[in-house]
Amino acid sequence: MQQDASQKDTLLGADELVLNMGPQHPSTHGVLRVKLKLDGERVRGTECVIGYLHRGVEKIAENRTYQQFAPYVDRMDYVAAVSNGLGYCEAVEKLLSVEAPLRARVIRTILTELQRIASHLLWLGTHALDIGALTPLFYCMREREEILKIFEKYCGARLTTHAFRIGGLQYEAYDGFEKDVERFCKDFERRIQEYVTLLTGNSIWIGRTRNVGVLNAADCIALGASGPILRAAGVKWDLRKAQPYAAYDRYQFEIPVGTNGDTYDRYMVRMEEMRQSRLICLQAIENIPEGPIMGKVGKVLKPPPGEIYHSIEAPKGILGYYIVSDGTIQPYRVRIRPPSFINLQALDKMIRGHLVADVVAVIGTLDIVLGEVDR
Amino acid sequence: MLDSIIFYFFAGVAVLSAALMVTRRNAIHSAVFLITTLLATAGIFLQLRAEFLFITQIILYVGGIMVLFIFVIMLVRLDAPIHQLRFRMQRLVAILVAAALGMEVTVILLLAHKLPGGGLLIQGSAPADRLPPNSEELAKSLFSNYLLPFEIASILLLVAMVGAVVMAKNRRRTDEP
Amino acid sequence: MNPTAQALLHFLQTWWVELVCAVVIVAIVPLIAGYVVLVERKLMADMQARLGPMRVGPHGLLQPIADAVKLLIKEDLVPRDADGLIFWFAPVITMVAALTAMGALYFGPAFRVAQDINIGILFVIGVSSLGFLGIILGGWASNSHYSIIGAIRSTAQLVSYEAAGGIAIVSALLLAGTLRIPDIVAAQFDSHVWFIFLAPVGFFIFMVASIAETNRAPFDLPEAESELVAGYMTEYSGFRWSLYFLGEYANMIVVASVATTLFLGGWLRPFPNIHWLRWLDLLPALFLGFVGVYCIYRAGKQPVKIQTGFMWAVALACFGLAAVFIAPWIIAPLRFALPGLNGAFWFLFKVSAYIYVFMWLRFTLPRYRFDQLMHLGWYILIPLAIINVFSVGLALLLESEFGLNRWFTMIVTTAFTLAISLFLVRMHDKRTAAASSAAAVPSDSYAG
Amino acid sequence: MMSPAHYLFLSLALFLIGCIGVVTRRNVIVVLMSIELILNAVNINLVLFSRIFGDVSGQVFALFIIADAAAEAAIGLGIVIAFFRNRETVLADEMDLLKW
Repeated sequence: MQQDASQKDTLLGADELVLNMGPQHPSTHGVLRVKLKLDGERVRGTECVIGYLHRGVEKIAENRTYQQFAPYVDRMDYVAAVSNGLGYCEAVEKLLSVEAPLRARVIRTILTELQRIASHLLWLGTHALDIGALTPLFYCMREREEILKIFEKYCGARLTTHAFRIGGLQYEAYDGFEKDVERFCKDFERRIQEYVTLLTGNSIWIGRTRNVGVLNAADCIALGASGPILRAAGVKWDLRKAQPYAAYDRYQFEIPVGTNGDTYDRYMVRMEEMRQSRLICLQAIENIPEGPIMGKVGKVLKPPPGEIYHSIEAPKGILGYYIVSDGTIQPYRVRIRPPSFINLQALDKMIRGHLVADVVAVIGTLDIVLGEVDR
Repeated sequence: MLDSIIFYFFAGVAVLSAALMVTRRNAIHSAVFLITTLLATAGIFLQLRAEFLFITQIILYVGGIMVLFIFVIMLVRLDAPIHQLRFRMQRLVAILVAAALGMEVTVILLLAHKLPGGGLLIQGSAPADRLPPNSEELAKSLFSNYLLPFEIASILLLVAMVGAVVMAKNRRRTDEP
Repeated sequence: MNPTAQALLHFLQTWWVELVCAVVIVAIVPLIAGYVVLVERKLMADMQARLGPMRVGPHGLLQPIADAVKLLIKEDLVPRDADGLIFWFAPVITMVAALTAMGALYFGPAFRVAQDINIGILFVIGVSSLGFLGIILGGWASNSHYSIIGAIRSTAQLVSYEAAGGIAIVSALLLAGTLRIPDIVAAQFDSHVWFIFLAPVGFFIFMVASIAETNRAPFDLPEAESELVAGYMTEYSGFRWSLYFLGEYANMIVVASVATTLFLGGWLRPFPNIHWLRWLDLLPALFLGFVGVYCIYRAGKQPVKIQTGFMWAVALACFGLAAVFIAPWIIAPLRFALPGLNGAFWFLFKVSAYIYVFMWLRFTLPRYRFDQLMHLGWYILIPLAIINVFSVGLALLLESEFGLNRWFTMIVTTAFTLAISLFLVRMHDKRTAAASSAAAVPSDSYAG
Repeated sequence: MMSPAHYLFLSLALFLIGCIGVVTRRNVIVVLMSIELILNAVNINLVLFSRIFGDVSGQVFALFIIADAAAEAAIGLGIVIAFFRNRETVLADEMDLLKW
């Protein structure tokens, strides 16, 4: 009997069917391409093809001054630009051995927590859309819009904010900043209840997420997965508590953890994180200390030769900056540890043996941003 | 007049697509032409005032059996061998045998009026409509005179269903997940 | 005059009503389907805290026409490796099946195409089920992995849910004792109550199955946008794509009409037998009048002058229709038209309500996964449908043989069915819990 | 109504085409489809005689044949799938082993 190439494309297990998801696909969240090896609808293996959005961010850093590079980091995780900026600014401050004034750190904390809520809201909306619920996306966007408005009022930009400067802040909190944040936080309590009503108890939602994409604690640590994925597996590890930065040591908040490490747990963890972020914001605006907003840094930044690693808890996981200085005004090398990139490694582990429909659920629950994966 | 137009239309479609079904090399095309034949036959049933059979033909044959066929053809997508030759030698034999059989039946039909009671077959029109179109009669007959065959048929279907499930079940699950 | 022309004339004389109705259906259904899409978008927008289409015409009222023009002038792409003939023909099958099924429907006692088919409701269901041949063949002919997975999903889904829906219908047919559509409605008139109250479980099963048969969320797996891009329609574009789209919406109207006819009393108004509620027959005119007044109220608020004019036109059309509905009350010779007009109104009203529920579910619920869908169909709906037929038959038997009260028997048997359904759900939950605790054990979701 | 002979010839034609299909095709699925065609041709005869003799028995028989066709298709296709799993072919002349 003659063998032919087309014979490999059968659905009966005579051989696997290879399905190309992406780079143009509605639910790969950008230009991720996943090659799926399928047996029927069951996934037997995956291969991620990345790099479609590679811009050489790390290389660019070597040809820019420290200040000039700051806006570039906003373009990595573009749905959480404020967090990226915070990590970079703090890393350079550490390299310069200066510290931002307390008032600057508190405002940074507020904005970063708002950004966390915004990032999680975008995740929730798109994740629900992937699983087939159309409506939560628009509700999430509505709330995210409020946050983006606060950003716009604060620094003039909505998405790639470049809100912080090395050494502190450029802009003072505008008049009514506290009031805006407070109004949002007060409102958000009720709004989050809407998502709970739509999704949390919905049996289809539970059926689609529970026991899907399980990643237990040992696997998480082995793969370097961080953020809500790690916490959903039951590991109580959050840099805001473990190595406090900005002004997190001043505020009370809980670290939510899950038990199974499945998609549903990650959903619950992120929902709780949004509530906790809201609480942090409410605590912070109660008392924003007076004082300067800019530390003592010169116009030209020339850190002493040396190297530094600084990591923060970005909405998607641990975001680390490793900067090597040779004493000039440009960094010698910048290496970024993007949470999405590392978390994406877990995809294959999470998806094997599941169905095609679960692939989009798992990609959604990983909460990746391709700008950050490809850099 | 209208009657004969309808008959020749459906009969023509049925025979033509049946012929295409046997000659097409692509199995899906064969299935599509078989569906066309079945629909045309359903039209013939309707003309014979067998309305319940007409709809049964559509729901069961076209909506059920043929979908099953297409499903299986799509599962076993063996495009390459299907484009290969069919049995060359057997084709000649088949056509000869079919022609012989066809001649035989044709001769019988043409000579039917000489047989006792055979005149019925070729007279210009059927006797007065002794069978009004109604599904109730069919149901009554089915559930009274033919109750036992009906039950046997349902058992047959049950057995077929169980058998099909057992046979189609994938037992080869040795590869790791 | 030669005999052929005479025969033709005779043919036309006998069949002209049917021909005109058929032409009207073919011409109008795409337009109606377009407006159903608009209504869906508007409702979705309303539930999602946004406005929806607003640009074309006032409140987007001309959007369907703009969409149709856009689709018509789009490039018609055929993939290189597609099976040309079937690729070309598949969308036509879907569309034709839906329209043909519509031909046997009664939109009110007077508005219909086909004359008195004995097997009316079976014809509608059987022919509309042919539509998915188009889906399967289109998915296969596209020669794309997304399309073929979508096509295979839809095959499995439609075969499974058609079984459930078909068995569910039997409960209503048992109550009616006939397959003819007018007789089914008459049976509901005679029994003083719509069949939904006598066979609620059957209605529920039919509703779930009809959502699945029309590929609507939460059962829209064949075209699951976020997984399979567009499923079987992935490779289609332009007019062919819109044929699929129209077919889907026409199919929605068909299943809604079937449900209305069988379970919701067809064209009967609420409480058709209670004489002192006859004033309900005035409702259609009042309703249309109210819509007209609302349009005039909105007309003043339109930003563009043309839109104001358009709103006035819509208002006038509503008033005109209201006048048509009210005329038989005032002008005695026109009274013969009253049942037909009111019947059409109530029928379309119920159909709209049914479709509204479809849309509501779509906006609210996430999508099922393929194996969950199959489990729901085979482990819950089909057994439940069979038990429901059994219990309805039992109720009728108890009524006719032992003279028990119809309501009593119906309530008892419905309770019986519901108890079994609870048991089934419990069993199913246990099974899925057991299956998922052995995390991701490979099972063959296509078996069965 | 047309004369019965018309229907008989139609049925004969379909029957013969079905027979040719059964004998000449290699693809087992198409062979099964040809068998369906043969059964269908028989149904036409049954319905025709049911009409002529004014007796619904013919239609009842046709119903039984449709049920039988459904059973046959299910079993036949089940065999085809099982066979394809093991041998990766659906061609009749390659089904040459009694056991594997």
